[in-house]
Amino acid sequence: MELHKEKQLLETLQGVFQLKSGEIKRRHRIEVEVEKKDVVPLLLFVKEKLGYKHLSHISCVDWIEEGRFELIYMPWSHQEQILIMVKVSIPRDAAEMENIDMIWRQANTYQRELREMFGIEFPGFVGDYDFILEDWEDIPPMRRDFDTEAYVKDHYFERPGREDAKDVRTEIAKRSGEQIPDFAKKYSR
Amino acid sequence: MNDKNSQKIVDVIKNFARKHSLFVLAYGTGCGAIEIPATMTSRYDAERFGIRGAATPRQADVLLITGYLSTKTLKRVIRTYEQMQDPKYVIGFGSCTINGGMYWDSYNTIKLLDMYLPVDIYINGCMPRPEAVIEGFIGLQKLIAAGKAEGAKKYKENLDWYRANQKKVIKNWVMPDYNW
Amino acid sequence: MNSLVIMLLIYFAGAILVYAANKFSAVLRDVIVVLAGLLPVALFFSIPAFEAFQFRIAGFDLFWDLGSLAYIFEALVVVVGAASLVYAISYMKGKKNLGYFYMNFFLSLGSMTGILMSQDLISFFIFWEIMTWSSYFIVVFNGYKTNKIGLTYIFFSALGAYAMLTAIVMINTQTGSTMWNDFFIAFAGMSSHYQLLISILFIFGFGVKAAMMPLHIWAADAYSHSPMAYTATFSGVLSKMGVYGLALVMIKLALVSNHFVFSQVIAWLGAVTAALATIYALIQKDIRKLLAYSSVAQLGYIITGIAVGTAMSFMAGIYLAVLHGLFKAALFMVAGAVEKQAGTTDMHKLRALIRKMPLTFITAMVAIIALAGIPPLGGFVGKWMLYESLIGSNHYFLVIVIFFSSTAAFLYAYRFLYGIFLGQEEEEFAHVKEAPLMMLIPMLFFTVLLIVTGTFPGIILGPVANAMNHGMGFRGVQWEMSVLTNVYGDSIHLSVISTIVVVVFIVFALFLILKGRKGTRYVTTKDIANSGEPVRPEDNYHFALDFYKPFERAMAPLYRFKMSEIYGNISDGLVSFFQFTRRLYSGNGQTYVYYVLLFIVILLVFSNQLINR
Amino acid sequence: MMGDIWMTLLGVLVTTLLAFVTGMFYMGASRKITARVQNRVGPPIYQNFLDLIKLQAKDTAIHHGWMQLLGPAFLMVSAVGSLMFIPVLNKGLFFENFTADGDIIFLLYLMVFGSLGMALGAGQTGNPNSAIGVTRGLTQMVGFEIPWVMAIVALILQYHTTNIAEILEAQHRSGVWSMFANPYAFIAALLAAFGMFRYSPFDIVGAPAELASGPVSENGGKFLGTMMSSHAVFAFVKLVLYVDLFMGGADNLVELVIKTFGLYLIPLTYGMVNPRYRTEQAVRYFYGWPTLFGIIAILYAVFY
Repeated sequence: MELHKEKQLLETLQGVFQLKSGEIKRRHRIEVEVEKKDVVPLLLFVKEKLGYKHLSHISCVDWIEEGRFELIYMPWSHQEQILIMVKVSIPRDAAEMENIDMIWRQANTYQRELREMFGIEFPGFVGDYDFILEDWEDIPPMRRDFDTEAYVKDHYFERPGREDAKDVRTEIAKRSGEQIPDFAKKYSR
Repeated sequence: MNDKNSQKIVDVIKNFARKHSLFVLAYGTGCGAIEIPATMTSRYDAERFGIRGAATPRQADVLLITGYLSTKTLKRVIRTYEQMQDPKYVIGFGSCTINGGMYWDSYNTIKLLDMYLPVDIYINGCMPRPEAVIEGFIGLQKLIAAGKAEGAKKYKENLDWYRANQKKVIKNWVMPDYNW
Repeated sequence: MNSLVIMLLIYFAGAILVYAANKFSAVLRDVIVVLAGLLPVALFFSIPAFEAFQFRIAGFDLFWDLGSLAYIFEALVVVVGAASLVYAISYMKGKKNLGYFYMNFFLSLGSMTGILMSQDLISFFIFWEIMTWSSYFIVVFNGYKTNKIGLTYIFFSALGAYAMLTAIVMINTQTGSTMWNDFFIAFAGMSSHYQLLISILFIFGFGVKAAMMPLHIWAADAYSHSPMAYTATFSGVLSKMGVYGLALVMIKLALVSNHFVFSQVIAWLGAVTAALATIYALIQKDIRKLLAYSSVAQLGYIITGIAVGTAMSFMAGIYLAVLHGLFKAALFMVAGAVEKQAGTTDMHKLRALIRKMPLTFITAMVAIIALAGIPPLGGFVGKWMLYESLIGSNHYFLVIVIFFSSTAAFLYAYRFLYGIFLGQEEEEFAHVKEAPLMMLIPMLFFTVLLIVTGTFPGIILGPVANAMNHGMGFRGVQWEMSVLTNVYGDSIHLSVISTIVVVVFIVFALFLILKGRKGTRYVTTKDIANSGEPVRPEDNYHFALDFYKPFERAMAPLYRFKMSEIYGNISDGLVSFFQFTRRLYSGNGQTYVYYVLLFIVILLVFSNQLINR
Repeated sequence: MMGDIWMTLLGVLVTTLLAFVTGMFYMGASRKITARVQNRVGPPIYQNFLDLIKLQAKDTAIHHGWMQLLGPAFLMVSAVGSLMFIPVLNKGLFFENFTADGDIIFLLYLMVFGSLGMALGAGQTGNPNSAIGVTRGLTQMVGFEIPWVMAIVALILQYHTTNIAEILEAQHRSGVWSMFANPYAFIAALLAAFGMFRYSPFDIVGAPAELASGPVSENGGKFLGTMMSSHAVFAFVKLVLYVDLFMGGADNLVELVIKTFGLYLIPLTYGMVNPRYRTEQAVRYFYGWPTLFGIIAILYAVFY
């Protein structure tokens, strides 16, 4: 398959910025990883010079074992039909990232969500505090050290009969004597 | 009118009218709201039982909770319920309101609706089909006719208990008092 | 001594005394204001008939007598004037230059009395000028921001006055007399050019004060920027001097019956004034501005009624003039009370004063019902007579325009009440108290007066019919206390209507209140059904911005038409025209020769036509 | 004398009751017909009575001030008051009430009295939706009043009277209903009636999904019940007025019901197949064809 558009873009980016890594994932999609200081220049560059007008999303992964959050910015170009995944790692204990809602207005919403769900701070970022959770007092719920089940047990009531939370697929199979094939077992808990 | 028998007759008339005239405030939470248009329109036609929509809680008789409630929504639902005028009824709709349903371990949705609001009748299913919804309404009508749909009274009498439960999930409680 | 002269003297002496008393003590000043305001009322209503008064000064005969039409307007002057003065004491408290203010107030009241009693043109014109200047001084009373407004006002007034002066000089050369009556008699014998010119000049002069269509642009700003205590008189009574003059000119000179075009043009101008002023009134955000535009609109009805000139429409016009004086005075007083108590008149800022100022609200509501012409109050009587007379005299498209404006008047009527008194309450206005007693008394007085005149319009119709039968040249004008009859002989019975409306209202109000009172309790306006979201203390969901946006969108073409822009274009055009004429004088002898040649060529081209004539 | 008063009171009561019951049944019928058009069974025809009893039996625990309490009373004044001045049947066949004391121009004004009073009540609730609904309603009123007034002016010019009973008489004398004598006036008035009845496409005032039912959004229980009854009476008032003005009145109640119901079906069926107009579209609609028909009606009445 011809990937010269993607290759060309990757070369351009490598020429301008110091990429920690860069690869073509597949057609329409490349992935680059940069230092924290390079994120805003790179986003500005792709938006203003290369025409990546649309910010699809800002995503976050909690690498609790490595002690970092991985933020993924996803600008998209309607002309080039390419989604760039810009990865950046920030330390988990001092989770702070630069505010980009002046570059893309919609980043406001994503950043509010990140702040609420992961506790990542964006200095200089103004936005209403309560977004989805109201009056949340615990640690941010999307962090992997947040124990959902304990929290639910602690805060909500449970209808008797639902304590075990058994897997439906297995239970039904048990009742009817059906054999679940091995490949299917990994999908049930 | 102070006579006991005539009061009984008035009650019968009132209950008959209440039974056959249910203004539903469809507070469209969760995924169940999509079943309401089907229930109301041509195919299932809930209006033949006197069930029709109401735009604001002031006009409504029935609060229909159509699915899971996040804690943020719960606050608004409680406010809405308290703004409705007596007599008022609550229908819990779908398994999410009964025991959490598929959200049984979600950190942000309540599991048991009847700990926070006095539910008169539950409709189970995920989602209940319009037939089931109408069945639920008819169940409510039977309760009303028998004078047993007294959720509002229960709420009024056990307000402290309900409040304690509500305040357990809603930390920042800034709402007008419920005192009617 | 002659009682007319006494009344005049009271006003003018009051003007001087109050100015002098202000130097000594504020209390003395207020006492004089109240006394000099109320004394003419007592005098006016206690004397059954006024004697004429004649004297000669500087070679001119001056002749003062209160005509039967002038009697109605004089009643309005003394009543509204006295009420405004009483109101002013509380309203103007704490302002500077009060001696000056009251002096001008009394001067304008006195000059209006003078205008109404003048039977000769000289004293009429002198009093007219005093009225103009004294009102001008009050328009600019509120500081230098009002200078431009005052300038527009005095510019138009001066234009009107010069037109009137020209007309008076022409009359004098034609008849050799300065009496109104001689002029009325001699008018029929004048040449048609003179008839046309004099009537146009007079209508121009009076039209300025009556805020008729192309001459109205001063009105909205001047009404809204003078102190409200004076505006009650300014809009309620002073504008009626223009109406009085128009009535004299239109009816006495038989312009209506003999000059069809005249009456049609003026009637249509009145109707267009009403329609356009109404749609401008309903997009205003300042209540004073809203009322000012509404005044212009109401004057439009009055002018139409007078210009159509049948017995009934004339009666409707004068009745509306009197009633407008009453309810607009009450409304401007409400605006003043709100301004005084809440500190603003901006409807984008005001919120829900109904619980703080209930009596003011009742006054506003009654006056607005009268304004909107809703039965059973007085405005309805006037509107009814106007419609019936217009239909009866075959002005069927005029009646549609008038009806449009009167329906659209509901919009600003509601906006006025909602903008000030209804909607969601706001912390900022929590401290607001009911207006002081001295302000409430005149307001409630008007409320009662409006209710009474609505049920028994005969109180006003009687004198009007009297004036029409004796002096205005109508014959056999009938009136009844509370029955109105149109040209087709159909009648409506106002006392029955009032009874039904009041009884049904009370029955259902009792049903709702008595039955609801037991279980009903008051909750604040922040406790609203709002999708469950409790309204936070810092939020306010009051709806004030772009109140009638759909109406504006629907009526967009009408809003593009602005008279002030036309005047702006005219003045720009004049400036460029004068610059062009300046360029003609090039200073070069050759150019002048060309001009002469051009002139000769033009003469030659048109010579045939010129000579054949 | 005493007998007169009792007779008058009886007339008032009977007429109001008739108007109320008929209006309620018409509203029920409208729901039923709408349901049948949409291929539904629909509620029973007496459904509105049940709604009304329920609303009256409901608590009304709160109010936002005394103007809100009085709002429905204003509406009732408008509805019952107008009813008193309209001849229900032809002369001498039914209670005359006060038909001799009012005329049609007066009725025009009395009929807007209620909406303005209701608007004040709605304004006091502090709900922005109420005020928005009111402004839309008033704007729409400025629209439909113009063709309606034109039709009335045409009738007045044609029959040289403003009294409704006299207009009825005149139609009987000439033997032609005015809807045939001046069809343009009838068309103009009918198109205006679409706005007056506030069925779709002119139902922007109380659009439930958009404005949370507009002016009545804070009113439940007794307030809503009283408003509902006044709407029923008012619907009857408007229909009888149209029948009196354009269809030569009625000789008995059956004829009245047939005529009014036939008339009622027109805006109803027109509404069923139409979406909703925005306010300014509605106003422009009324200033289009209806106003043109109004002008033609006036010219026809003058020159014919």
